[in-house]
Amino acid sequence: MKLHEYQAKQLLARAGIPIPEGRVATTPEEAEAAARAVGGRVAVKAQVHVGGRGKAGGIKLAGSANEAREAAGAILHMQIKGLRVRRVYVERAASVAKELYLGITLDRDRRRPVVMLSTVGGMDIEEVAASSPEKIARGWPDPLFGLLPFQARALCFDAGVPAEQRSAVADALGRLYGVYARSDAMLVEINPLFIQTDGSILAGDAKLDVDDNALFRQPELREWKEVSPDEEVEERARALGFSYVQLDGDVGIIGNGAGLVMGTLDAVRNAGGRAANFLDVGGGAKESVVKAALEIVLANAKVKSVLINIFGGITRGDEVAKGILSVIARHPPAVPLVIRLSGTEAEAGRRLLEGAPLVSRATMDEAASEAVRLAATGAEP
Amino acid sequence: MKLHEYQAKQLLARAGIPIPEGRVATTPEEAEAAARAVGGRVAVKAQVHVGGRGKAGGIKLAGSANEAREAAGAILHMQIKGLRVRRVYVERAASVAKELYLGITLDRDRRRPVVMLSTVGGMDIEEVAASSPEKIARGWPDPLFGLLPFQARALCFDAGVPAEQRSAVADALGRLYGVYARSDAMLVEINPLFIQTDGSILAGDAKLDVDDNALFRQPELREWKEVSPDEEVEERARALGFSYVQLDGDVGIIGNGAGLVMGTLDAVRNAGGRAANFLDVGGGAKESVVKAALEIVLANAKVKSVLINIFGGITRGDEVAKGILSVIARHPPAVPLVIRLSGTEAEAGRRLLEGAPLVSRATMDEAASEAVRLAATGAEP
Amino acid sequence: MSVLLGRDTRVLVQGMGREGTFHATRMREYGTKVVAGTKPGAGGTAVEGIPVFDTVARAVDDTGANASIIFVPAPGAMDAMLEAIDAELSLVVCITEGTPVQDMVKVASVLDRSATTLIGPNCPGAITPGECKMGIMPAENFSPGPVGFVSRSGTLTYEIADALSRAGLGQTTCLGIGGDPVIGLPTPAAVRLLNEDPATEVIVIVGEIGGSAEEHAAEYMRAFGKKPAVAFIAGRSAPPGKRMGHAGAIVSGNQGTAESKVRAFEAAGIPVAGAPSEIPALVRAALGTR
Amino acid sequence: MSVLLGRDTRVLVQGMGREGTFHATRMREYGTKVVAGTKPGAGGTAVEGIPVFDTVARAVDDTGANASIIFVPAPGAMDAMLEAIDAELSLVVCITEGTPVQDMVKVASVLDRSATTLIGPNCPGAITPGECKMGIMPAENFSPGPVGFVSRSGTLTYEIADALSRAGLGQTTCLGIGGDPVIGLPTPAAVRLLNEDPATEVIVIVGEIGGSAEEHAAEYMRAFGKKPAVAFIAGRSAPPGKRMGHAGAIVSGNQGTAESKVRAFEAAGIPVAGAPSEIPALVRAALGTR
Repeated sequence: MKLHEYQAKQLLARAGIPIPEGRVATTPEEAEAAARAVGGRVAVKAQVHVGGRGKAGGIKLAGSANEAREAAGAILHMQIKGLRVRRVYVERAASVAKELYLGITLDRDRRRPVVMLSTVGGMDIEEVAASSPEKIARGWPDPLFGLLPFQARALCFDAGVPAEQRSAVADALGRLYGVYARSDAMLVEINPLFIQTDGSILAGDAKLDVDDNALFRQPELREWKEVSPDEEVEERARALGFSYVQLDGDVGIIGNGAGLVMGTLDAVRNAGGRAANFLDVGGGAKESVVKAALEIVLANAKVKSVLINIFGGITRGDEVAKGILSVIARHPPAVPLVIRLSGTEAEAGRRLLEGAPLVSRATMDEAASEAVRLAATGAEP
Repeated sequence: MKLHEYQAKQLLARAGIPIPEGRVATTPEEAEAAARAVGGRVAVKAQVHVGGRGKAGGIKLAGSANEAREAAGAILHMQIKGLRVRRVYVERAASVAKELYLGITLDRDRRRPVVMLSTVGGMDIEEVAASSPEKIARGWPDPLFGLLPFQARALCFDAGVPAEQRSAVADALGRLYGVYARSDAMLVEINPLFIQTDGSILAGDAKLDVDDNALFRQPELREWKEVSPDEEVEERARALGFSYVQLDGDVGIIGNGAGLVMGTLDAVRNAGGRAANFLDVGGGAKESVVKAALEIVLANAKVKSVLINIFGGITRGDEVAKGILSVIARHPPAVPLVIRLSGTEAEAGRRLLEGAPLVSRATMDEAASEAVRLAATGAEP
Repeated sequence: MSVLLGRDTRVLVQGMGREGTFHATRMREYGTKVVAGTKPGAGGTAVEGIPVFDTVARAVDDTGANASIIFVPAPGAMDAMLEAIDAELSLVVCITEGTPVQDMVKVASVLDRSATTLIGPNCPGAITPGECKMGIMPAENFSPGPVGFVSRSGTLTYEIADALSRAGLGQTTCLGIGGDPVIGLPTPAAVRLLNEDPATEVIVIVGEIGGSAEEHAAEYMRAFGKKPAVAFIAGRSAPPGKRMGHAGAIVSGNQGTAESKVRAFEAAGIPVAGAPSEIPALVRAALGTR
Repeated sequence: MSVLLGRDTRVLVQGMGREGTFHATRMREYGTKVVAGTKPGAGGTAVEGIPVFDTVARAVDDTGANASIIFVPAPGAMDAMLEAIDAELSLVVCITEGTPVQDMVKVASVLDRSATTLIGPNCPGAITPGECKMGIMPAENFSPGPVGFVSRSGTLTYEIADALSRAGLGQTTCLGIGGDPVIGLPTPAAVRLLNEDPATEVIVIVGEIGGSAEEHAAEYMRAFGKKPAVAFIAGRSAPPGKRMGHAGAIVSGNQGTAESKVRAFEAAGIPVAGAPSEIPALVRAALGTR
């Protein structure tokens, strides 16, 4: 779960990391008032859950409250990578002398957090990482200890932080690690961290992704959860206990287990088709869940055929069959269904489905071929 | 550094451990008002930094606010083990069904905290520990993790906590560990933890000793530091950077290093004498410190002779000699001084002391014998 | 022969709730020695004839359990894993889905200095066909034989095991290690176990996009491989993962894609199947070249 | 021969402040190979000819230091010890006084799973007379010879070493392990090192009241002692329960008293001196009985 910049900055400020004074606004008038309250030159920044808002025109500098209103007027309700801007953050502009990069995320190979620091901050940090990895200092704290002072110091020396800012940056790293750990972050970034002309440091931007699996113990962050319109279906699916990702093709896919669904996507591609979605009903799906999953897939107008691929472990074939029959009974689907049932109670499931208006196939490859063929020809089942 | 019960309970309450409602009072009238505010039957409890206040009459139950005033009148300003009671804690009386013992301290052998839980709570826990150690369940959490839920649960099962209170007690153990860790405690105890007749739990008493070495990072607890009159000299000595303990004998002792001072105490005893104090000037003592130390020892009227035993490492013999000469020059001491200088710059020190009114001896044993002899005979040096 | 689990494995089921009890009986039916269960507060009782204890320590003391399988819900999963490691069990399988990553890095830190092998979390478990099943997989898809099988993918494991078994290619041990970002037994370590197992004649490695475990496993096999291997990467047609800010990209660089993994396996001389159905033929070919 | 430190020890001084620099030069004068110092921000400079680095890792990389001695003030002592352990130094001596106990239990937890030996904190350090001094002790009181010497007491160590040296009883290695409640190398572990050292012919154990380290050392020597030992317990006349400057001298339970320790040593056949001055004669007697 992503936080907005202004939310992430709240967490930073609470941890004692300096941030510019700023206010959230949802209308140009609020932005004007915010700019007046903050005073001086301000930055008006789109609050959206995607990167690259600067390049998309989502950040404007304003020399006066009037200009801030105008900037907010231009930014509010614009679309950035398909997401509408509903809020701007109006923030006092910094007097920047230098920009650093601070980031903490998981290093999967080491199974530890990795703390990164670079004096080459700003938007091009990924290029730096690719072309001059030595410009990014890295440290791997023991998660039981957190980032120790000596590790933070070593990062500052390795990254070449100027002597005047060294202790402030080391301190900020320690505090940032605290934010990372306390908020169950998958990622926390300050990019850039400004070194101002007076030598002080200030978090210019902030990014924080929370581990969805940890939301059960992050009540405050959970409150900040926002579902954008294009994520609504995915959210509804998640609430029902399965994961759903919308794709571009025309073969709707339902399977149990992420690996099997991915394998099914591959099988569809191998058969020359394109998947319309990724839908994993998870383990042990009951009749009602299968029914809801089928409804979600069928609600997508692009879908020309549906491939249901179940290899039962905890999931029982008979439950799956009942879910399918229940949907068919109420609203006979307009597109053909292809099903492949295997594993636990698959036999019983297949027996239940006998006579129903659908195609059954013994293997994943055969089922995928059939679903692709039906989608392409638009044939009735 | 010891906390009072009411202070320790504040920390427990902040950590979410239930405590009875209570107020501090310094006069009988305040105690009456406190009892009225708290309501119902109350306990009036002396707040002093020694154990055994219950047996000494420092805890009284009161059925009304009037009785609370009377109880406070009896307890305030009484002496418990030489300490005057300046405050009482007026607390709502619990309806006790059962008493447990919870304690966390350092296990030196394992170099880990040890968490102890017993269903045989109350004042006699030390006897229980000695006679039936199996009645005290123990667990040794990894300090990097703290007390894990499974360890807290296991302690409850091992101690035989009743099923109804199991999760509440396991929860309290976890919170108590948090208090222990956050407050840099050497010891934290809830003894007794009441199980009330309604099944709820409540901390009946609380004890917390803070690690003096950690006070630099415990600003709030440092504020609670209290120096009783009989500790004033020891506190003054600590402020000067050395440790001083008043004892009962007549040979004043100054040395550098706790081990050497203890060895000097032993040498005095071996020579048939008794030490008047323990004074360790520590390592690297300068002239001014030696001077202050000598003044503190000489201020004790019981002292009949002073033995200065310095084995120089960081401490330099010449600095020690200068300190002694400086005191002698201003106030020629009324009792004989015996000095033994060895180690770093001892030669230079001995040269400086030549001709001064004091006795010099080459070894600790000889110096101790001489100091004991002089104390006994009251002879002039 | 097998790795990690077999006839001498004495299994404790941590979390004898509905799901734990269901799978405890399924495992026992398969022939697994299910010797104990835990359910705090239910100590002293028995469920389906399996003695239940309050704590792992007591269960181990009383029954000599040397392995455990965890069905505890996610909020308690770290605690359950640490309890099992603390009791010095040699094998722990954690089925639980949804364990926070920061819990798992802590578990991994403890695990690294213990003698316990942890499989999972969020995995189907492990099975040594014909001897011992510690997991939730449909047992009928597995059969004894010479194929060592490690898979990050849950249900796809069943699919592939089934395909192998139908082709007459039984398995020494199948390790369903789970697909979470931090797991107890990552692919390279699992591959090493199978590489060192004398009974395993060929290794099937099923990976997924994300992370660089497959790349490392491929490097390991290139350097130390004692036997042929066959690989499959699930998700080759999956859309590129939702990005995790700059930091994720900095850490993983251009590793983690299906292409990177396929390239790594091919560089190690390990053929990569285009679909699960191709695996049996590749395995047979690999056995033939031995 | 010696334990822990000798001619091959290459010493890094952590904390090249006033005190660190003073002792760095004193140690070098003694013949210790003082190869580096650390002082964050002063990297690249040199103090008294000793190259100074920003971090321990850099100092080790550049100079091959394999041991360090810490003069960092108490609030930073844990960090300094962890930095040294992280750099995999084989010996770390922490002179710093006043380290919080809860810092030390954490250090001990890390230490237990490292290959580093930590002496201290709050100790005079260690010396192998004639070869290497890592500490703040007045070196002239020490001389080479067959006596292995471990002491919890700071200044009393000098007193006793001086008495031994004057009596012609030189030392293999003297370990001033410190008197804090939690230390890196407790008495039993130190005694074991000296017991296993071929050059050490007799062991002198100087304890203090508080804790049960002496009792455990006595038990160890009773079971595994290869050579005679002589003990002394400081604080026999100290009043019970009063703090004696060393937090370590708090008397607890019925262990930790001088009586308990003396009894334990006597039960192990180890004579206990009544005063430091008696130690040389007991050592000579012990050597005679060999």
